Amino acid sequence: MRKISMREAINEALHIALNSSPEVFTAGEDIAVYGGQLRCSYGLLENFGAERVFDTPISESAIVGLGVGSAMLNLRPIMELSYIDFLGTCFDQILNQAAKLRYMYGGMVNLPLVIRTQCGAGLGNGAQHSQSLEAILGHIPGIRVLIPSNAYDAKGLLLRAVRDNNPVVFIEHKALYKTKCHVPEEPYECDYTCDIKRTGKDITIVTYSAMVNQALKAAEVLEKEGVEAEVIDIRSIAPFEEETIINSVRKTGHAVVAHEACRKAGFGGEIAATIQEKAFTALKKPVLRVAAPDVPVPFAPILEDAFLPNSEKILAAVKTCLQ
Amino acid sequence: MRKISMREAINEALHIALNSSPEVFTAGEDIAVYGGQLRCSYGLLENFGAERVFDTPISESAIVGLGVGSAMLNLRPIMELSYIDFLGTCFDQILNQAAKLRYMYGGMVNLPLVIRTQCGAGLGNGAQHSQSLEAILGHIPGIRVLIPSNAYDAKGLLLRAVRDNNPVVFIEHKALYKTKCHVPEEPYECDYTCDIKRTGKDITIVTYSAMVNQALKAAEVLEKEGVEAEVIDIRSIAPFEEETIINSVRKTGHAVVAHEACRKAGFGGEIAATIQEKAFTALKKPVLRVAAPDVPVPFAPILEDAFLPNSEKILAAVKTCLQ
Amino acid sequence: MFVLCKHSKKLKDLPGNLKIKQNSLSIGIIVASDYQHQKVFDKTIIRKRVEIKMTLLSKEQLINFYRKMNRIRAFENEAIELAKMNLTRAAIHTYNGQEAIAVGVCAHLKEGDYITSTHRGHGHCIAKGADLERMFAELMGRKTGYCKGKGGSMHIADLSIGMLGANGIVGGGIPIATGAAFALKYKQTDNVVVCFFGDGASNQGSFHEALNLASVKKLPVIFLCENNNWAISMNIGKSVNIENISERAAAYGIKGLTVDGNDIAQVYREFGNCLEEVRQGTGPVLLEMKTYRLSGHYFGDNENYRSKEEVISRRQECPITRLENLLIQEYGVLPDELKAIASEEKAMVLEASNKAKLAPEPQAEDLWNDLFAQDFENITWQPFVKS
Amino acid sequence: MFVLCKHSKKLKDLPGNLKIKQNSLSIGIIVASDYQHQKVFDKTIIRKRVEIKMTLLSKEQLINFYRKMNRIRAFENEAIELAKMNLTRAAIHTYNGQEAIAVGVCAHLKEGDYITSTHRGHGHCIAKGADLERMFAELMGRKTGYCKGKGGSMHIADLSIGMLGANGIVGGGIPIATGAAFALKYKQTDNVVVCFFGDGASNQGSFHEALNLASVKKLPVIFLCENNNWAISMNIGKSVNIENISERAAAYGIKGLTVDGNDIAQVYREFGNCLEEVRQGTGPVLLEMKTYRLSGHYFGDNENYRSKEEVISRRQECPITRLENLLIQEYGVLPDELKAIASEEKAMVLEASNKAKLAPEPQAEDLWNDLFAQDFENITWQPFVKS
Ligand SMILES: Cc1ncc(C[n+]2csc(CCOP(=O)(O)OP(=O)(O)O)c2C)c(N)n1
Ligand SMILES: Cc1ncc(C[n+]2csc(CCOP(=O)(O)OP(=O)(O)O)c2C)c(N)n1
Ligand SMILES: [Mg+2]
Ligand SMILES: [Mg+2]
Repeated sequence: MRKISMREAINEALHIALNSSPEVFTAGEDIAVYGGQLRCSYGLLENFGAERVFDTPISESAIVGLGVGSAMLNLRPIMELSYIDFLGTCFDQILNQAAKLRYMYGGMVNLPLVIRTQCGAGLGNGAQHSQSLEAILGHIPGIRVLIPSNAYDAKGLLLRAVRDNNPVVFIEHKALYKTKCHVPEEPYECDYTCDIKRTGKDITIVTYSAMVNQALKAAEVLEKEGVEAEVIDIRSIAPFEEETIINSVRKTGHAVVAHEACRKAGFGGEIAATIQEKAFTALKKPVLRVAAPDVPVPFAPILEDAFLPNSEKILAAVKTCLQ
Repeated sequence: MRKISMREAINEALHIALNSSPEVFTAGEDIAVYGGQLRCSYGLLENFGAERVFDTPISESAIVGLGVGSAMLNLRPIMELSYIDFLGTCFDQILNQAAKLRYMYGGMVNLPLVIRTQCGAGLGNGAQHSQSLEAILGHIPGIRVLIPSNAYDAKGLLLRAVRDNNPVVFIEHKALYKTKCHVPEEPYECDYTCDIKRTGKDITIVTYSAMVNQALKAAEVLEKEGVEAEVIDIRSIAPFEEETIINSVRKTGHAVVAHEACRKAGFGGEIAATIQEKAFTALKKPVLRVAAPDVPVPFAPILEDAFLPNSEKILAAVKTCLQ
Repeated sequence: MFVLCKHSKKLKDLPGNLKIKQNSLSIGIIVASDYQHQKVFDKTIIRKRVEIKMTLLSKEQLINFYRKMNRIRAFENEAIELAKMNLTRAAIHTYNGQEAIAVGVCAHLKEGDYITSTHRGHGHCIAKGADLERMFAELMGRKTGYCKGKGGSMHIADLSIGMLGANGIVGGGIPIATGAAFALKYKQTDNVVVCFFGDGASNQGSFHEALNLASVKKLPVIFLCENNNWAISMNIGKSVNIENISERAAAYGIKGLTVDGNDIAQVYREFGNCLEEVRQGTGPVLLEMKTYRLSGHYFGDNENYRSKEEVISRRQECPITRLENLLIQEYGVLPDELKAIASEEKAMVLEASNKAKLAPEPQAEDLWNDLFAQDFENITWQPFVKS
Repeated sequence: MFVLCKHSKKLKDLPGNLKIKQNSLSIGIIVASDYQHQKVFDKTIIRKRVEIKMTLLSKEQLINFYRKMNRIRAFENEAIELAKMNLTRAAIHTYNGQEAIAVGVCAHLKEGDYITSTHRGHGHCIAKGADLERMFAELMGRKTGYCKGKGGSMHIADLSIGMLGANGIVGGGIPIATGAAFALKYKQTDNVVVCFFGDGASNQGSFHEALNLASVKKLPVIFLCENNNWAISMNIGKSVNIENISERAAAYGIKGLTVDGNDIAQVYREFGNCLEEVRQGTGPVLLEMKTYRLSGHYFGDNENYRSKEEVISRRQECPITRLENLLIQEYGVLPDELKAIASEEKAMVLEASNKAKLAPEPQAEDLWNDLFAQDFENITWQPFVKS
């Protein structure tokens, strides 16, 4: 079984996408010659040429707008936003254009646009290059928001996103690029649904992106202590498939939600609110949230470590919950 | 007892602010000669002159940036963003600059900046001029987010915001501008805390902005049916004062959260998640959320009515909850 | 830069055999290139070389323009009537005074060309051939409207006629137009995009980013700035420190040009010249058309930022009046003929409006439709084998 | 536009009494105004009027510059050593090759003047007088660092010396600089803001919006574009379609100027001239300084986008080497004197680094500090009585 990293898996999906449809092109800052600030697009320029793989000036509104406008005319752009923090410089094109045009125009247009971007802390990039902003995107009706936790899903979700006729923001966590797992060579797709990473009967841990590995680590520790945790990777913020989660909590009666984003108004609030609403009678304890504190991401290792949720913090929450 | 509209109350607060501190100035699109697209800044140009009250070109990033930079040098800018939807065109200056500079610079700077803006649907302004985006702002550590529901609070919170040494986004609902209530002539301030608009022992309705009046309406109907609803206006998204809410739910055992923003990842999720976490044992039923559906704001009256939460929808949720 | 003929006598270096029409529209025009300083309207011109080009528009063409300009004006006036009757909601931004631009520009466009528009978009739609009844229905939020009542006045689109949509965000359409132009180039067509926007929009960051990107990618897009002197209450003299918005072209190394946007003949000709170049792949152009917003920013505007006298004096330059004068004075058209055309257009517009009034409203359940395309594209994934 | 002296022989119309120094730096310089076409470096110039201005910098001044430039270079080299030892984290963007700009510019600034900076901000900090130990401490995330370890390399600020902060968002500081300049004008000072940014940043929307706003408000800000040929892997030739970024000034009706940013004397003089004007209230200036980024975009960059030859050839124009040659050839300074200065600076830098290495790390609880100012301003509200 071939194991490759998430970076390699994404690169492979990009190659397959460009190879399969002449409507697909990809552009962004430093993606062609340099192979991407995220280092995911190496080889594309050489294999598909400068018409379909090109660098843009530093102007994120124009980059996303290039995607929106060309998607309206049936191309299938894959635009790269090197850091999700740069939502700041192109937010209108996402909030008011990509997400709204179809609805506002009464369903008249398709917008098969993918925006690949990178999120997350842990590498000392500081407050403006380390954010997790999926909740902000999740609050905007009209876009898909995908957030893979591993190489296999990254490849499968990205290919599905390219076939989607709606705008998709595809969020890659920087700390995951090097993580490896089994990834089939042939093309495949993943659904926009929850993935049960591990089954268990005592508690449900709902999470996504880099926190999935932390949750699995916590689950291993718990196992030794005789607690069977079910770990659910939601994979997709929008659409948000609730059923798997609700069914699980109905079974376990306990839930912990974990994400790296700041706690306040984070997507964990949505998940917890949904669980208590739909599985209230099954719940034996309140749903607890594990999240970053409500401060910007600090630079120093000690501070960033203190900032980041991890398996111990998940473990602690699980224990409080099961007390 | 003098009754004035929220528009008049805001205008009065702006006059007081400019009259009291030479560091205060105000700027934005069409605020001076025109008196504001929101019509809240009439008279300011005449009374305080073009150095302190001026129009800017249409360039929201530069407008907010003007606020950030001048606040760093100890002015107290009140910048106007005519619609909260235009967060799109200035998001970086809020997300990555106003909210982060102080922390990133180790507490070195104060940013006494107020950004006044307008939210909300109901007047047929369509998808790009009717949004409620407070949850997006509430997820960003480093800013205050205030959202008054009436003229009295608008005046008191705005004056407090101007004295705040941190960036404040002040969100005025367009449907509230004409609503009147008693507002003392003299200056006063309101705290960033919840306001219990009506006490009751059977259920807690947590809400803010335009939905406060809808909740109060629902409470009146409930009263006739023998149900005593407690209505809490949170007034401030950030800071978010939980205690009042938790105490209330501990008393009533039931809670409904209502806001006009879209449901998914809205601030209601945060409130519901907090309530179930901190008042779990008191809760007899799940916290229910009343919110707009997850679609852009439509134009036609019938569609916009269907979109908007209102007293009937709150009533329905309360009844489901109390069933 | 193009000169109104009435100033032609001030020019030196004119070839002797030049016959210049002295009417109020530049039907005969002097083309000045390699100039150093330039002004439009009633200012002098200094230049080095002067080249002469005579273009005569046929009576039929001009009458056709007159017809369309009246159609737009009648539409807007009727829209205001609907607003007064509370059949529309929120702001109606009328195009009164700017009709020559949409009509002169769109007359050139062919199948496969696209336009993008703004909050002030009715004129662009009509000039591009939109259905009036569906437009009115949209203004009134009816199910038969262009957007099924979901969009309203500021958000009309009709991809079937090449209209990519109006946009309520000032400057929001400029990057989108650029993206559409990219698609046209990518598909190796000779089609173009015309991106309409206002003087106010030219101060948005999106303008800058899009023009630069279009320039470095040599995209087939004409950035068409309708400089109508005002951005709500902001006078152009206060929002920029330059004489002509077209001067901004230099920042991107592209061609920039300012023309009199109230002169349909000039609009038609100069846009045509730009279009020819852009179709040939020379990259984008920034084309400024000076005009004047004759009505309020929206219906209901108190217009406290400008004097009645200013508006009255600018009415003299109304593009419809100017075309009327030209047709009567130079082409021998009888005033009654023109009145008849105007009445025909008005009648057609009213009929469309009346039909639209009868159209059904959407149903509450429609709220949930049209957000997402339900299907996935049918692509067969081809593994990429690295060599 | 300013011409390097070595090209002066190509000029016509030169007054006869002009004495031009033929060295590699423009210590004696020809000031050409009212030009039509312009190139920097080794291209010819066409102009109409030529005006001569001789400025001779004293040896002391130049030596002082040399000292500071070496300090910056030594700082960056030491920063890379720290990176190699894993004492720093994430990207370190060094200023190597651009030292003449920060030094030449900041030498002019006085108390109350401010600068804003970018991700490549160490040079600006040092030139403005920042404390090296606190800088190193910040790079290593120590509690004694400028930001108490919360910011890191990209986010150093020191308001006490007029440094408003580095910024990790490309173009993010430009509107902030404009706001600071507004404050200085509002307070009726004659102070200015210098806003540093790169060639790449000039394509951001924020650049456009801020320059336009600064222009219409006539704010005392010098927009200083360090055009170092690259924006990560994007060559300036591909990111814009113009020769000089300064040409963008025309879009805002402000003065634009391009100078050789590797020539400390030219930087000093031309910035000084601009500053004088801006202090007098003439409004903003866009001043482009051409330079070259000698090291990778950040430490660890594979630099696959440019050839080694290119970098080697550009090393000839390293501003430190050029100043060295000048001091030796024209001012009779001995090479050993210069070496001594360089060593002194290096030693000072190393000492600061070593001290910083010993500084304590922050504690986990510090995470919660510094987000909000806790106090409210003491303002006594004065009711406004309408007359
Ligand atoms: C991003 C954004 N900022 C502000 C507005 C509010 N607004 C609507 S129209 C307008 C004026 C636009 O002026 P211009 O571009 O000249 O177009 P005109 O109205 O003159 O046709 C403004 C400020 C908006 N809709 N979007
Ligand atoms: C808004 C934004 N977009 C992209 C980046 C990523 N980025 C960091 S530095 C850089 C290149 C900047 O080039 P330039 O402005 O020329 O400055 P230089 O690095 O040459 O000093 C890029 C693209 C960023 N930090 N912020
Ligand atoms: Mg205008
Ligand atoms: Mg650069």
